[in-house]
Amino acid sequence: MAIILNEHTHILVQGITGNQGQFHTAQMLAYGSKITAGVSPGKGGQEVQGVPVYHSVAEAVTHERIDASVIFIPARFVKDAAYEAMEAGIKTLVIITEHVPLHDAIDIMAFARKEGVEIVGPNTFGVISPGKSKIGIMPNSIFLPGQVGVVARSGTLSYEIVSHLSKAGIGQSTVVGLGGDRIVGYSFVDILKKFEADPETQAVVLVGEIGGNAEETAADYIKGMSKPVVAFLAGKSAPPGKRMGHAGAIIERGKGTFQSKVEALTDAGAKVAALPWEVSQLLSEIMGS
Amino acid sequence: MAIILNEHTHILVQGITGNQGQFHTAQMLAYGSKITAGVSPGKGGQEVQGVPVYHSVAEAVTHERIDASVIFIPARFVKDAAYEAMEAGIKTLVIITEHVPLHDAIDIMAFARKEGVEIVGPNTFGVISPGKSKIGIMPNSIFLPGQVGVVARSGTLSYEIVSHLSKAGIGQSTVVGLGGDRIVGYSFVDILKKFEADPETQAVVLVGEIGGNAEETAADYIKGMSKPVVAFLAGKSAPPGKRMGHAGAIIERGKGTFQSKVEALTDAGAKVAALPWEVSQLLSEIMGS
Amino acid sequence: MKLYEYMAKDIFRLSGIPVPQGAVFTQAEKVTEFVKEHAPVALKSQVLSGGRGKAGGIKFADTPEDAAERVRELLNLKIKGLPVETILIEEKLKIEKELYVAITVDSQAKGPLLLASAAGGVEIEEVPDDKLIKRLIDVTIGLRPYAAQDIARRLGLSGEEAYQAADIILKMYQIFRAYDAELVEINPLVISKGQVLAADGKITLDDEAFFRYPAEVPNVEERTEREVKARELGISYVELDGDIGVMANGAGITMATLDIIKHFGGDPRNFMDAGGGAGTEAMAQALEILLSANPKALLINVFGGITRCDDVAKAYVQVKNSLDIQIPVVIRLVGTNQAEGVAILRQHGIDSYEEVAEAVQRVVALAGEGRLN
Amino acid sequence: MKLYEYMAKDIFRLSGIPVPQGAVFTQAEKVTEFVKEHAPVALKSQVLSGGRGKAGGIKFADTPEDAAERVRELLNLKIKGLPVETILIEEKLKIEKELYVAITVDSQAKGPLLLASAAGGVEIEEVPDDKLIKRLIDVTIGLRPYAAQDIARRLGLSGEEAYQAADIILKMYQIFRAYDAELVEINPLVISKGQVLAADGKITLDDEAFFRYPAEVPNVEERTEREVKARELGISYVELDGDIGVMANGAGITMATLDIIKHFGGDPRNFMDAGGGAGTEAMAQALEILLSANPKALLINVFGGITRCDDVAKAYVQVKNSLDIQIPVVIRLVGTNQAEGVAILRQHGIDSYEEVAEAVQRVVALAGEGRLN
Repeated sequence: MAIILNEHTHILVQGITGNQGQFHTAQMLAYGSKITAGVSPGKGGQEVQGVPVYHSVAEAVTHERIDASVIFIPARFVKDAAYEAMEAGIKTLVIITEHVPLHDAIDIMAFARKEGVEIVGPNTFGVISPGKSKIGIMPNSIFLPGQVGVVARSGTLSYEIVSHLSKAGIGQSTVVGLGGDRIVGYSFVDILKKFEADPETQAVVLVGEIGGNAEETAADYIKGMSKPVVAFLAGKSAPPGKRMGHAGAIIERGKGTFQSKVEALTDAGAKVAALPWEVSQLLSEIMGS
Repeated sequence: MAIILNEHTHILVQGITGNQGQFHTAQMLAYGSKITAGVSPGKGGQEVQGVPVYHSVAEAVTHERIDASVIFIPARFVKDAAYEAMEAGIKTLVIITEHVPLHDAIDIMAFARKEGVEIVGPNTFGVISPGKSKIGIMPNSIFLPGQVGVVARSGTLSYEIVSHLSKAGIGQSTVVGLGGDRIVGYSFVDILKKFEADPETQAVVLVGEIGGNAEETAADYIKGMSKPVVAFLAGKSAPPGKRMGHAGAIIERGKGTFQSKVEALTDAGAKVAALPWEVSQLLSEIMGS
Repeated sequence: MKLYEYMAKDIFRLSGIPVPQGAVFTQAEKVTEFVKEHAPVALKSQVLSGGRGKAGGIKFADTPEDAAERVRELLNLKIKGLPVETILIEEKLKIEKELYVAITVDSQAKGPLLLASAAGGVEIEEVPDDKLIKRLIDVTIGLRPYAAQDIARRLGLSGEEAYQAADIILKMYQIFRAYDAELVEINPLVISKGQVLAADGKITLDDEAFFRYPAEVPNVEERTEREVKARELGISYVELDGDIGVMANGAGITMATLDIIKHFGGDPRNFMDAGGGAGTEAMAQALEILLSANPKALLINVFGGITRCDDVAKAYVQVKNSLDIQIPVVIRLVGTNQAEGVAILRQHGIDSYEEVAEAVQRVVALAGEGRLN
Repeated sequence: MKLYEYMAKDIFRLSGIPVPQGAVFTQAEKVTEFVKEHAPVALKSQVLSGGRGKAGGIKFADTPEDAAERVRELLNLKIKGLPVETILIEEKLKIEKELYVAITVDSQAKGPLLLASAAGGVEIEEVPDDKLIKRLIDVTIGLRPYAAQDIARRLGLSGEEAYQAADIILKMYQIFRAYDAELVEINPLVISKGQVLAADGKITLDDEAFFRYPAEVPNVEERTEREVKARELGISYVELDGDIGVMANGAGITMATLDIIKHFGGDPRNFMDAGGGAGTEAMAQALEILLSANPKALLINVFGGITRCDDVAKAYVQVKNSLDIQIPVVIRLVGTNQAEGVAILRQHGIDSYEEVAEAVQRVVALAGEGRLN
């Protein structure tokens, strides 16, 4: 088992003929992901890495089984691409693109709710179930199959933490990037629930950051979880009122501070690591390995 | 049992302080309908026929139990009233108002689908489960509790038919007016399904008319029904291209003709009465009474 | 409300949909300048009914003189009984391809439906189903660029033509929503010298949304005087060919009443759903409309629901005294306060029926007698 | 992008939201005519930071002379380090009631959130939760009249005042959507002589939607030169107070790098998420920005995912040769093609670290040495 994604997930790549689309299609195939189709309007009939390309998602779904779509499309066209996938009946979307306008993200999420679609991102590195499949742009080399679920707002920081885990022999069931934007599909709570229900997952690592109240809301849920949670939070030294790279990473009007998040998580029974490399140490202690 | 509406249904009246709203609130109460609240912006705190009036639906639902709302609101404000009821979480709406703009009806139905709301109308006389409750504008006197379900596109014609049934001693489980507009909530099939599943209903009367293909679609469903269906269709003598009162009653581009509907229903095993008063005769034959 | 072709094309032009160069004329004398500049030209009668081409309503001309002569002919034409009063003259296009695109409403899906076909230029009813592309539009997100592009591709277009066609389709949907349309149709959508444009155009607007029509919507009245008057009263009225005037309350029962009249060998003069209005003034005006159509007899069929029979009876008695009704009137009155209503009529020497069958048989007989006079 | 108050009010005016009579001035000499006509007046410094009132940025005047003097004072003021350059002069309102209304985005509900309070005029953070009205807006139907009326009623308004306030709230939502806003705030929304109007206004637009801003959106730059330059490069850059320049790839890891620097006793000069761009030109320009802020030492922390370590190493080597870097640079390089990257650096005599802890400790020590010089 794993969450969201496993070796049987049939994947569509929207924007497969672009630079990013081509490169990451190759990387995903190399990792073993089952990519059954790509879409690029006007380029139907071509192939990318042996994957058939269709003009539209509607066309792709009539020819291939597709369980999830990953979107590599310039920001201003992401809304249309997401609508297209959802109208065609695809129920899981991974939106890699960053700089998606806020109101477009709002519209995408509203339509997703109507259609019962689950969304990872935008501005995410994607999802990987190590040893099974990946949908996204994370490096292939740093993951190790195992029993720890990882959910993070940001990419490189979670690679940093995951590579420490893997080096320490602590494998991962699934690693999920929520995305760094203010409006994203899956929340920490959505993923924590999936990990709590996943028999393969024994413990969870939550990688958060300043801004918003996603970590505080996650803490509320963690209180009732049976599985241990270790957290790391970035942005302790960030000044208020400044956006730290991610659209969501800003302390506004006294909300979303580092302290508030650490307190909420600690109160909920999660262990909060002070430094990235302490995550694997805390996990080892908890899991008694 | 009955469908949609029974003696326990708690009803809200939107537009309760208007002429129509006041009159029909009195009529419904006289029939025994359980009206728990009314809404009229700016008139919160008043009473109509002993029913408390609230400023907004949101306010009404916090104070009273409400299962269904009936809308007596001028056509151009119906969309807003329907949205208000749906946003407040009410799951059954009966829209009496006629002349609702087509695109407003489209928008209402789209939001209803998203919110899982069932809609009767617009331009309907409503729903009555004789002896139990009514939500609408039908006369109180002509109905008789019993085992025949009636579903109609138009009001007075179904009164004509129902009064023949009642005089013949054939009572009704529930009588539903779909509404005469091109876009309405419940379709014949929706209601036929409910009657088919309702243990109290033994046979169904379908009162249709020219225009659209609702009767043809109903015929498809009737093929598989276990309960007998008797139909009457109005508009045999209507010329093509003319709207016969109802926005939906128009033969356009060769579609929606009387003949097409009679054939479809007959092929599906329904008995089609040539004249309104033959409906009760056909029913008596079928039901062996 | 149906709009004339030239009005539809004005809206297209405003919305950025390419249309042929054209101008509207009501007099043959004025065409010279336009035709000089744009010859050869097509001359198109502006009527609302279909089958204009078959009725000889479209002509062509190469010179101003020729065009003026053709316009004169057209202005003398009647199409389905209505005189041609306006001619749209357009540059004659070199047509490479004719397509069909329309946006209408699907009652079953409860939303807009896009219809398209590579077989344009013919009536859409004649297009076989397998050549018809259908796409339901979800109004929560509207018609999206990918959907329009998909339609264009399935119409067999590619490159610049596909791009232009998709753009036109998107704009048709914007018109459909912004103008409260029931139908926006382009037939044919043509390709001429690499450009995609609307060679014809039909727009039907929803009468119920008149209060929010954009300022530029024209007013089209192609109704008889009686239909206009009924419309002002808020009464549904449709003129038919027979001689029995009919007033009933409710669209369904009015249709059924016409059917029953036919069943018993009569022929209705009109459809009139007078609704719930039982006021004296409304009754008087509705009866005036009926009488002005010169029927041989009248049938009033009221099933009192909201409408109370005593109110109807009172109104009729009052109106009867003020109007000079020269033809027999048969009244059928049942429902709420039936006994009181029947009693009021009887006090004034007026009979009424309880069964619609009897009332109809009576009025059919009376109209027959009237025909013999 | 935050807009100045006067810009927000221009948008309000365009959208039909009443605002006080006002005009913008940058010179004290020009105020006479406006003040003559509208005295008494309020003089409001146009700055983007909050707490303008407490900083002395708002003054009042009764005469043109008085107003000119106050403007002179304001133009000499600095608020949170930034000089006041523009003054909005407005008629001084007789305020009967001060309300708060804002539309913002709720990340958890993934949609717009309307906030309102009868306790206007103070910072919204100071309003207790039980006095704050919250309403989530479903974008599929937008903010509807009944919802706006409900808010107005809950603000304690009735009659004409409630009607006006509801209308303003609906228009705020239209602005919110049409302008791609992150925040539309009126604080206070005042009632003055029976009229409801926006006495102050804040609008923040979404930088990512700049490509579709309506034509009337002004351009506001209240950034340092380096921040402007980084923005042009598409790099996230925030200036801080310390002396260790930082470049990393990824927002989270950059934040964490700053935290680790603090943890080990150092003080970062900046936040810079250089993203995946490992090209030589991008690297050179990013380094130039860092160096121009005069840090004592630099830390480059790259976790190669998409970014390949060998590309980063090549780019750095090239840039190092062209730029004249006078301060120590510590490089941490791990991930994709790590061995190749480290080898390239070593060929050019550059050390690199594998563990971020070691790299940070090293750069903190070097910066400390730099400070002693």
